[in-house]
Amino acid sequence: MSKLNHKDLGLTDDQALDIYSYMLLARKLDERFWLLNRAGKIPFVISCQGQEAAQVGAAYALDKTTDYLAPYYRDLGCVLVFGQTPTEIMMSAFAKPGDPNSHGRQMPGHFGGKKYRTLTGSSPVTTQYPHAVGAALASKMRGEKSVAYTSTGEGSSNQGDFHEACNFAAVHKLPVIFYIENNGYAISVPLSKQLGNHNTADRAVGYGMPGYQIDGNDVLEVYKTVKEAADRARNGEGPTMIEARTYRLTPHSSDDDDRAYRSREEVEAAKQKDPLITYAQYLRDAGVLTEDKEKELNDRITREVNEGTDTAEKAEFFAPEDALTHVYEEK
Amino acid sequence: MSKLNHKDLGLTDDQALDIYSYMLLARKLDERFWLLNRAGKIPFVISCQGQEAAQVGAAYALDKTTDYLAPYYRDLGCVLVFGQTPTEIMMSAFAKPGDPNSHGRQMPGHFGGKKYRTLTGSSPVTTQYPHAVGAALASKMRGEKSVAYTSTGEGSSNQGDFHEACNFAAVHKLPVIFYIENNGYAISVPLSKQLGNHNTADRAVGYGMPGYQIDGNDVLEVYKTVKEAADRARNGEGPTMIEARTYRLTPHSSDDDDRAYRSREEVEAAKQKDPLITYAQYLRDAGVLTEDKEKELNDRITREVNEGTDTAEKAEFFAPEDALTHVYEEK
Amino acid sequence: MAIKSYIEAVTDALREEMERDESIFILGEDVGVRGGVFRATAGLIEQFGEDRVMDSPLSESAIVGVSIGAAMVGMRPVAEIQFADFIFPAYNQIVSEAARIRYRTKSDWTVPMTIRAPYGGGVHGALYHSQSIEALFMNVPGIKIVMPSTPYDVKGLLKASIRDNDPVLFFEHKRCYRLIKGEVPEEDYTIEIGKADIKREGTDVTVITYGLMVHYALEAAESLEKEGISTHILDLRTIKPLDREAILEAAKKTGKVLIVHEHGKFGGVGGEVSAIISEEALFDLDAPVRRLAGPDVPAMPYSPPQEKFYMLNPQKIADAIRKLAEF
Amino acid sequence: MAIKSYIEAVTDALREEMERDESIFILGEDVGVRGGVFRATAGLIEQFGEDRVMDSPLSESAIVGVSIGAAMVGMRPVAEIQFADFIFPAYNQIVSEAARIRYRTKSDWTVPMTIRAPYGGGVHGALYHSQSIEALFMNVPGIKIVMPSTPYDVKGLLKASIRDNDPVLFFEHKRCYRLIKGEVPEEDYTIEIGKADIKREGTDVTVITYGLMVHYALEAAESLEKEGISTHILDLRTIKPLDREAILEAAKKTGKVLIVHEHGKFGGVGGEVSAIISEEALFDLDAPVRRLAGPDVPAMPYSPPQEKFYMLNPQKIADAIRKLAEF
Ligand SMILES: Cc1ncc(C[n+]2csc(CCOP(=O)(O)OP(=O)(O)O)c2C)c(N)n1
Ligand SMILES: Cc1ncc(C[n+]2csc(CCOP(=O)(O)OP(=O)(O)O)c2C)c(N)n1
Ligand SMILES: [Mg+2]
Ligand SMILES: [Mg+2]
Repeated sequence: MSKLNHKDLGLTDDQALDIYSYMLLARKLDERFWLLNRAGKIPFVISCQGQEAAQVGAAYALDKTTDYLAPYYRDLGCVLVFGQTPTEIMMSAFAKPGDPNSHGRQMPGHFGGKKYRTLTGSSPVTTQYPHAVGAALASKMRGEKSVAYTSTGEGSSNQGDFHEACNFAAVHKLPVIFYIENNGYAISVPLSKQLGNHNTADRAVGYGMPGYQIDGNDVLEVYKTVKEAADRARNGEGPTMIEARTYRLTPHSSDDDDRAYRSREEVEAAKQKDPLITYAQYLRDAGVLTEDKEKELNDRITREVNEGTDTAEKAEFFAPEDALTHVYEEK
Repeated sequence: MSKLNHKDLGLTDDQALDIYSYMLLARKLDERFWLLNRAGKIPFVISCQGQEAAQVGAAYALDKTTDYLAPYYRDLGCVLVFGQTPTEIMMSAFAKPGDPNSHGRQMPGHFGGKKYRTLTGSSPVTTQYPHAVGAALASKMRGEKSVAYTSTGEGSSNQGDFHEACNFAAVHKLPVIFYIENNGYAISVPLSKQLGNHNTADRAVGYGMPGYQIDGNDVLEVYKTVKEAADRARNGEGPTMIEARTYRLTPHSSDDDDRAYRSREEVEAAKQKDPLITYAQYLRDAGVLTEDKEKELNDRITREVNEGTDTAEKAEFFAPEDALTHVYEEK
Repeated sequence: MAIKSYIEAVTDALREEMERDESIFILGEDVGVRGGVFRATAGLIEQFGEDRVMDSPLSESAIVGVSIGAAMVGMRPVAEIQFADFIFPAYNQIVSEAARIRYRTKSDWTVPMTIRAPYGGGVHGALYHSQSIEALFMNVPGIKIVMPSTPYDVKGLLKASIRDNDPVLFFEHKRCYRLIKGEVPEEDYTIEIGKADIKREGTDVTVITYGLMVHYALEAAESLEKEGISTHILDLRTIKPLDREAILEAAKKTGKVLIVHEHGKFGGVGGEVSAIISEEALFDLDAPVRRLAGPDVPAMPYSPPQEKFYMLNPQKIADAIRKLAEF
Repeated sequence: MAIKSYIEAVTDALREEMERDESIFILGEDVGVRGGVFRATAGLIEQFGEDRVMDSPLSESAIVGVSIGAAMVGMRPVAEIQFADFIFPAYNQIVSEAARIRYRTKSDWTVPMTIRAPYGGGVHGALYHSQSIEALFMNVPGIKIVMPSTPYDVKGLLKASIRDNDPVLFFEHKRCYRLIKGEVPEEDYTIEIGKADIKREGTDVTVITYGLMVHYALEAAESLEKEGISTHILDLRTIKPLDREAILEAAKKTGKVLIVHEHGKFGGVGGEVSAIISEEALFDLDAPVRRLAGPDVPAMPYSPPQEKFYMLNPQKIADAIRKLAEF
């Protein structure tokens, strides 16, 4: 896949494998969501499948002890890297206590959690962009070294908040990474009806920040580009805009039927570039992913996904009246 | 001033003079506003002074029988070219019947009027950008040849509506001209605190449309650039973004005191580049603005401004209860 | 007459109006080949082409702002906001622009635009796919707000909205889309905007409501009838302008009024209805005007038991009616 | 105690709070060297520097959205919206984000942010520099709305708002800025958000109002006293949460209630106040609850006679009180 080598990027073999394990965990959790949804056990799924490299590679390039995430609803890969556990993710899918994102109040994919330095996200798209800028402004004011990472889809990049956030961050040279996961569709709407210029990274120059369009299936290129952006941000050089080219392998959500707007051939062709397959092959060729390691990894992840699912399925819901709490500070 | 010659642009001497007369009319009306305001006769003034070339040159490049204007509050020069009379303008300053813009309901500078193909504008900035796109969409749908021209300030270009309108127009290759009068300040806020990239025309590439930064004091360069954009639009080549570099010679409005945020030296320096002075000199050198013509022109305009002022001052207000009308269609 | 679902009535109204008037076009997210995420525009792009059934970029402010511009110059756009919850990025265009363009020009420019949006809960939509947002537009002169409860009303009111020469917010309860079916005439008809409708005659207690709650109130009335309580049900159908006469008449009829709406009580539609009654029918009242509404929390949670707890239902409505009857 | 103007009280509160707490900063248009277009932040950039008194780009959604982000990670932003009329581009950030972040995370994330905005008419501001917008946020759980009428209340309530751990909309009546003066203690004090205040004791008619209208009502009461009509005046001070107990007590005191507000009547704040009274004090009423409000038109016109016609004044209020007294 990549022309890059993980060692040249300063990644040890263990780290290269670690990245793969997060990608695989995200994929396995996501596949389980669909089974649970089809079995009528969870009402809704929104998927990361196909975008794991674009997510895990980016989050892995950040410092989860100092940086902030303001992700969007597909970024399961990002929040796993920042610490969310399979059980917590399943608690969120089942809307049960132990969901660190919203304690069962929001749909799955609406990520957040202070202990994971993840700002809370909502459904109206791209509102997280200005929030990330605000977190970056605070870190600059306090002389901290934290970087704020925020992502959205290419369709969502057409919201006014995208523009207002990017310009504000550029004016004050704030440590922000504006990330766009361009998977070619906004639900059913293709790039031709969504963007006047299909490369959203070309917007960067208008704001006076560097912009990069990268292959979102190449986890090493993603890691490298985001790492460099984070370094620039920490050095006071301001924000960066990055568009990762990727593809959504599933329908938009469990409520969608993508046959209405894209051909099966197109989806099949995309599956040939599935980053999980290509990166696994890279690691095998590099002698990092041995047969034993692969089996061990698959077993561990399957076990974690099973445990998470069982725990969440068995867990009690919050009491109904609990819905009345936390509207305002409770003194 | 200009390296350009009006004849090369296809402008006759009369047209070149006509352009000057609109610029002069705008200036004289504006100067009168301030006198009336200081005399306590009108509560509010918002000025075009210093931006007449950027406005008149642009509007003159359009076809007032087919095109649409969606201007902003400084664009007195534009609406004069599209047909508003000194008396109508004064009616608006005095908030009296005969004001075609709002019939005395809005502050002066909130332009509009169907007979002048000028979409109605409000105070919240840049809301007119999507409106112009809508007018252009309608003209494309109906196979008409009209172009929609919309303008705003560089500060206002940071509103979300700017972004949403530009992308929408680019996706559908609509006949729109997105114009930005960059006068260096948003009230007191200078470019350094307003824009990450001080050239807003650099945003064009991000949308996939051509962008030009031009000298807003050079009325011929303005005319040429807007004319070419209008031609492209009519040929189905889509929108263009143009930033005109200009300067506001007065305070932001009659409520502002600009000494708080810019030096007198800076203002004086800008006055040396006053487009009225430089373009008049150009016309004199070209033998177009003879002494007689100049006197005749000044007399005519002074007379029109005086008549407009007297008529408006003498006119009755609308009845108070008239404020209750036209909330919904009255059947 | 054919039996149609609530959403079929939407599609029929759109199709018939677009066949009637070339200046009508649809603009929204996924309204094209996808036929809308709820399928309200299914089949329309095939019939009218992509110029009249336009997939917009993901920009609500542009959807509304562009529609306003097109409407000013003579088109009749029908904008779709995918979920009512996502109308807020366009709030400035609706409140500052669409609602005021007629007023600020003395009708020189006007905005004959309809904005359709699915609203309401009970669909596992959580905080941002369940809201009722009409209360946030009540105090905005210049717009109209239509919220039908039956397929018949949907078709007649959507046609009237599209033909109206002022901006109309047309809110469709997404839970009703497939749940509610009813008779809809094949032929063309409109229902006047601003007219409420008595959905059930009664003598003991008056329920004033709209949308999905009309159906829950009807169920409640059924069960209460067995207890000997007779319920009068007024369906507002239009929230703005409100049908004052119908409200006062219905209030006077029983002297006991229960106002029901799905969204939170504080600052909700019920406040205005109640105030109208106590301003003009105070001495016809035999009991305080009651409001039964959602809890005052941001919106309904995803957690199923909590969503159930948030939503009103026939049982809760019946209990409130009974209390008033016994007052 | 020193006599201060309404706007001086704003500036004092800001300065004292910023001296007390390093995490407070101001973000808005022209708040820096210009000191705000009304001069509310005059002198602050000189004292605190441009990192804590930041001129923002002309982007209301960013002003609020960036403030939310900073507030989530521990800062206490005080955002200024230059005119209340221009808050709508930020409506989505306020309603969908600020108001819900605590709820959707069960207080894991919170938004201790204050948004200041000058509102109100009578200043030749025309349609877009005269509006009262509180009614458009009434039905939004999660935010608070504070609208003081006197310099004393301004200082105490602004300090309380800045120290509050939830988002507060702090609306300042721009006509009051220099018109209204009063005693303000030098020392630090706060006024609890959510508590109304009796501005005048009376026995015949109760007026419930807030903002500039409090002063007009007081003038009206003065003149009516000569006619032997005694007026009780309750200043709500906080619109959300409303002080139910104070409202009911004031209503019961005279049995005749006049609710007064500057913005349009339909769907306005008065509806909720009236509904609360008729729900809980119906049988204490000797007359219908009346609402005196602006006309239901988009906003007040620029034309001076029409602006005068739109605005309430002591005369109009006195007439309404007299009518109720005679009821
Ligand atoms: C403001 C707003 N409008 C509409 C929606 C409904 N919606 C949810 S996701 C989506 C498409 C997003 O596409 P894109 O930004 O490309 O992200 P992707 O789903 O492709 O990853 C839409 C229209 C929303 N959530 N918010
Ligand atoms: C949405 C909105 N926010 C704030 C204002 C107040 N305001 C009026 S003009 C102005 C500055 C505009 O600057 P710029 O866009 O550069 O235009 P200029 O006045 O310099 O021509 C501001 C902040 C407004 N009218 N609308
Ligand atoms: Mg996409
Ligand atoms: Mg400017």
